[in-house]
Amino acid sequence: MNSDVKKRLLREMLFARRFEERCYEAYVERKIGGFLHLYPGEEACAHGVLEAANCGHDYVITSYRDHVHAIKCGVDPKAVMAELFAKEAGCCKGLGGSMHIFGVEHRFMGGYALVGGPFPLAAGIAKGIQMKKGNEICICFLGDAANNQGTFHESLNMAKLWNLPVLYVCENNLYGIGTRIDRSTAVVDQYKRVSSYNIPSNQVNGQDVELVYEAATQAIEHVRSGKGPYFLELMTYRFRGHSMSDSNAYRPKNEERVWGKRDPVIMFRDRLIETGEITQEDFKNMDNEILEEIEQEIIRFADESQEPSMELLDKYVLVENDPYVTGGSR
Amino acid sequence: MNSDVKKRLLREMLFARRFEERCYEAYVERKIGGFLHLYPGEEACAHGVLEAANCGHDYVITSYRDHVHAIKCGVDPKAVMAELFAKEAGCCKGLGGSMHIFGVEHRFMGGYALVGGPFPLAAGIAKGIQMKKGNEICICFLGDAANNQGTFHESLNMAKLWNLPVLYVCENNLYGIGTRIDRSTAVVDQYKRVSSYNIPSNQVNGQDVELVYEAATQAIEHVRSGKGPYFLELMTYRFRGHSMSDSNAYRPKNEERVWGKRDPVIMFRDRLIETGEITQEDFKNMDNEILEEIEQEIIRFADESQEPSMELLDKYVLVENDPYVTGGSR
Amino acid sequence: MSKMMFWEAIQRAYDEEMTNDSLVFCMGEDIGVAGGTYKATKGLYEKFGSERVMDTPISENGFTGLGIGASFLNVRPIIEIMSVNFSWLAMDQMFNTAAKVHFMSGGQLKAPIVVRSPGGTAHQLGAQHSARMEKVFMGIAGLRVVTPSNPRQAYGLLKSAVRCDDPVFIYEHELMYNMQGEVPDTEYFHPLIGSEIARPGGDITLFGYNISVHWCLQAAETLSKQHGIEAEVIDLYALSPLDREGIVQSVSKTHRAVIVEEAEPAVGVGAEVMAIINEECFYELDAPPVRVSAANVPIPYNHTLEKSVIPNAQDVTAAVLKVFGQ
Amino acid sequence: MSKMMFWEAIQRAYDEEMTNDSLVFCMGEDIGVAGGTYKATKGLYEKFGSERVMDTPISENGFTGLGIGASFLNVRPIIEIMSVNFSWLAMDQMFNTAAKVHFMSGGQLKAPIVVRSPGGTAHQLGAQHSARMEKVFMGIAGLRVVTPSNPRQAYGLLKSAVRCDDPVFIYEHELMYNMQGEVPDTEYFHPLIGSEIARPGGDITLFGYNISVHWCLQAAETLSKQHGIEAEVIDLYALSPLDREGIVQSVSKTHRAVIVEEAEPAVGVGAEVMAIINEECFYELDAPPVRVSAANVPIPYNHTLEKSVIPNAQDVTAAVLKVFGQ
Ligand SMILES: Cc1ncc(C[n+]2csc(CCOP(=O)(O)OP(=O)(O)O)c2C)c(N)n1
Ligand SMILES: Cc1ncc(C[n+]2csc(CCOP(=O)(O)OP(=O)(O)O)c2C)c(N)n1
Ligand SMILES: [Mg+2]
Ligand SMILES: [Mg+2]
Repeated sequence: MNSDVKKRLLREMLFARRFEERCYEAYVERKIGGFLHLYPGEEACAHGVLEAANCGHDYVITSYRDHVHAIKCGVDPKAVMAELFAKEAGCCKGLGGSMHIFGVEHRFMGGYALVGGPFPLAAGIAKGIQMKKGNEICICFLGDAANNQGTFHESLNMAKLWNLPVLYVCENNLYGIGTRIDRSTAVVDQYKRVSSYNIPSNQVNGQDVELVYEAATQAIEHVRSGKGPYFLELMTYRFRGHSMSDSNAYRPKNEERVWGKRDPVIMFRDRLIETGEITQEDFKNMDNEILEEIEQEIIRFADESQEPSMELLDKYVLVENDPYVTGGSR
Repeated sequence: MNSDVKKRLLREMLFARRFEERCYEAYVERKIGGFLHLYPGEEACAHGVLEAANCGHDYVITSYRDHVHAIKCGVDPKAVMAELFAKEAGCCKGLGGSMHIFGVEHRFMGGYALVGGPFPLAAGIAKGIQMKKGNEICICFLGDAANNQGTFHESLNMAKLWNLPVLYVCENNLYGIGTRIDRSTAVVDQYKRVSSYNIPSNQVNGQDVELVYEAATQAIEHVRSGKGPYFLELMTYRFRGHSMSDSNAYRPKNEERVWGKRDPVIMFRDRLIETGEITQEDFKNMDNEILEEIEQEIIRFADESQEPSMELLDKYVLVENDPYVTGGSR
Repeated sequence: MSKMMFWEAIQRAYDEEMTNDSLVFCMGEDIGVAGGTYKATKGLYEKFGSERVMDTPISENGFTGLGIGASFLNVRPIIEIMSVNFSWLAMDQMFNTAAKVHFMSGGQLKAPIVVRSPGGTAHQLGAQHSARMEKVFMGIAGLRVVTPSNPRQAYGLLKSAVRCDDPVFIYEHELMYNMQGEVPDTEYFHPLIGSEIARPGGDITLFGYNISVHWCLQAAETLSKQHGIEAEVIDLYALSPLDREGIVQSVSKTHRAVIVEEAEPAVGVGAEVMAIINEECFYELDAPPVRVSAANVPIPYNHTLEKSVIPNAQDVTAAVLKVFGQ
Repeated sequence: MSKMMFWEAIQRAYDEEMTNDSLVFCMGEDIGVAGGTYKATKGLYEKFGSERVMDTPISENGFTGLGIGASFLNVRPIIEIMSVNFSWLAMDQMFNTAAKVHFMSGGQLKAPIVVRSPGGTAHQLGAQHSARMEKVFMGIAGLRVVTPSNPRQAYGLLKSAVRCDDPVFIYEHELMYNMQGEVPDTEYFHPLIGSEIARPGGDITLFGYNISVHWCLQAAETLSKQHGIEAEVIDLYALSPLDREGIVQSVSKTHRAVIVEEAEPAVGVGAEVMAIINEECFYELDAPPVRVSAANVPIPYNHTLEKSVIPNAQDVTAAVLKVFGQ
């Protein structure tokens, strides 16, 4: 990774942090409703993996914790924020909300709220790629607790069986809402579980964006070269509650402290300062720029956008004017 | 295993073979309806495992291929045949049928027609045992193809997590209906798959009742001693089609020939003849006795039993006269 | 009688039933250490321990099936499915096993499970977290379905459900957990069949259940005060089986009916109540029965749009006025 | 026109659609090498190969979800769920994803899948293999549901379903795969909405779908010959959305209605058609509409009992005579 890339990545990760923190505030201000799941603490996962992917070309799918993945894939942060504000300029016109960010033109195939739902969808996207003989891959991000859903088992078996170009990325933040992984899962090392499907796997420190990038590069190379699925486990931690309604009371303070020191943004910043690639001042400026952009451009855009019109309601339940509905030909 | 036990086991297996063959004929005669899944070829599995268990005390649950398991658990073969004949004297009063043989007083908890359904039910029975602080175990027999159902994954994880006294027995006959195992399953050695749950496992020749008995004895000892679940894979083969409507056309003739030589009844017979424990003549007599019993007692009983009365229909949809339905006290 | 919140009433029922019978246990995602998303299981983990208050993996079909298996031994699981949207995953075990095992075993086995699940449209939870699925549970033989509209029912229905030998599904509403209401101080078992007259009246019957009872009651007030119409409100807390007799009795008195449901109209409670009226007391009708339902769309995230697709008291009032030609 | 069997008509639709568009593929348990339980996919594996005719593991939710994911790329899966009883396992992906993704993505994604599944009560298949689940699929916004009553519809509905951009569920009947019928020799796309007059008549309308159309037609013959009653039989091949207009048109002419369904009555097709009649043409009615449904029980294995709980043509005739006070 050259220095420019590193600096850009640092900026992107810091942007993601600030974006999510601003969402938190907007939720408190009641500009955002519903369930809101934030990403602070896990930035190196999405950024490391997607930096190694070909965003806009490769397909990406994930859970409800989806803002940052969408943005990294190329979805305009303004459209994401407008979606959270439930506005017509939102990427889903205000119909989706935080758990359902979509950016199909960037091949960000959406955030889904059913835990485990994206496993088979990702395998299916990979099947679609295979049928179209494309050289894209599909990357599916999901949490550790999702791996206990039957769809995990079913999808990984099929992915291997049919040699599908799919990379499963497990963001292992040690918890599924308030339940610690060892209280829900017999084998806590998730990368070991996929031996049941003979799928190659790796486990890396998900707080270090460079390590994630390296591991993802290998994983993606494997998948893209036609060798079938791969499973990458990233050890990470969320700095906030599961969602806005979560107090985090179930986590030992000591654990939070230890992981708090493994802040992926700070760690990366410090490394770049140490190597002289940036200065403390550069970082400060970067941060100010970001805060300014979020406030002046993104929030303002979301704030000023219109409410969606009532007509939208009927438009997308079923596809409009499909000729085959009446047996006609196109 | 002493000689008497061996001879009894041989008789039981031969009985199972003849019972199933007679079912085949009765189906052709249209005395039995619905789906009928027969067990010839796999007798050593149920007999080896259940001989090692404490039948009538331990709980047993399985799939639609359930006649032989029920009988070995202690369900009267007459009641099984009457059930297949859809008679009121059937073990389920003619309401269940071949796929749903139940013998709850013998702790045979039933045959179920949804592939993968019994996995969680078995874990639940084990949970019930645990809560009642019993020293029973639950034994769940299921096929190889069932292991691709999400319930397999979910149940084995929970069984390990909660240290439940359940033994999963995989009767691996290499096929799920017409689909060979390697066409549906990424890892064909099923005993390897459970490493995902850190469950101990073993794979043995399912055609040799003594080997099965030994492996099951160890497995059951493990489970009963409180060490949690165990997974036992038995390599076997069904000699007939999946069900009566199946032509078996998808299986290579050579494969059938090879496995045909591994007939569990014949192998065991020959061994006992070799060791001098029985003679060819003994076996012949045993067989004749069995054929006579099936015809004169079992088939006759089933034939002569009455049709169930229409009143049964309303009796078991919901429980009759439950006082809490009206908010009353018992 | 003392006032308590809906979630407290449920928690009390758990507590009493688990104290009464050591074979009652409960399971679900985050119900233990975390105390439950809506607090319905608060404090139980500390009191009864991890063997009887089980935090489950995210394996809805698996843990529902596990509960059913345990119930075969007459152990009594109260299974929480965190949101009814997730219950689609557990339908196989609920319908293929729990609803059929008593019948297909010729009466040998029972599956006395209780499944509780919050559903309905809450505050902008979006398309995948706003399902209203009562109708899905009502259509298949072998399962009882009840749905409380107040803390008293929430308490008494859960208690009866735990003790009843049938599988019982309890549908709760996400918006109602903090609702206050009177609950008897002494132990109380609510019937799992029947219906209640939530408000007597002679001019028209409004049928509601769960949250829509409240819309009906509100509408009835308006109708009485502003239009001189006295509506009878019937609370169909038992959705399966539905109370045919109660339905007929009220309609035979009022000769008019409006059924209010939170779900899309097709094959729902509204249709079923209308069918019962047609079958039982068609000639008593002075006007066609009417259903007030949600729009036939997935639930949008936007608040204004969300509200617009779900019925409310005004919609009920309007429907009634229309019946009276106003 | 040439005669073919129901399964042959389906097979022809597969063959034509897969020939026409190399992005159409099919998947399901034993549909490939084994040719399909009811032969509907016979010969396809040999012709199109294993990439496009996929034998799946027994993973209903998984492979349905996989099909949906593929459909996001406008690849067109035809998913067979071997028996509708197993579809409970796949409801999560069908309803939480396929039925909602177009809406919740603000129109960005479509899920043009086809799911075919045989259901109904056949020959003594027992409680867990005799589900009649059409109503479960009809109640939730976002999914089209159709059900063919003859080979022509089976052919034309599948062809339209494959090309339509919506998710479509096709409910077939296990007893009908060998039924013969005329199918146009030239390519034919059947509409996914509407209804058909299977037999015109002026005295009463019999509503059926799938197998119950045949019970209605049989009853209509008897009624005509023996009782001088001319029944109109309406074939509701489109279950969601239902053809309100067609229903109203016929009832406005005949003033009487009987709806015949194979399932338990609660919240079913019968109730919904009655609701529509009540809403649209109540004052046209000369008698209350009636539904003929199955008994509210799981299906027993015993043949006599099984037959007794499922309606037949005699039940329809009797219901009609009762409407006419005979
Ligand atoms: C099918 C289903 N079951 C339960 C839930 C409720 N739920 C939402 S997030 C969550 C925890 C998921 O944890 P994990 O997969 O580790 O992801 P994380 O939130 O930690 O990123 C649960 C139980 C759900 N949304 N869907
Ligand atoms: C949920 C479900 N899916 C599919 C089927 C149809 N089916 C019945 S048996 C079977 C094959 C099962 O194979 P296996 O588990 O290996 O058991 P075996 O019959 O070989 O003993 C299938 C696909 C079913 N009954 N239930
Ligand atoms: Mg997690
Ligand atoms: Mg098998």
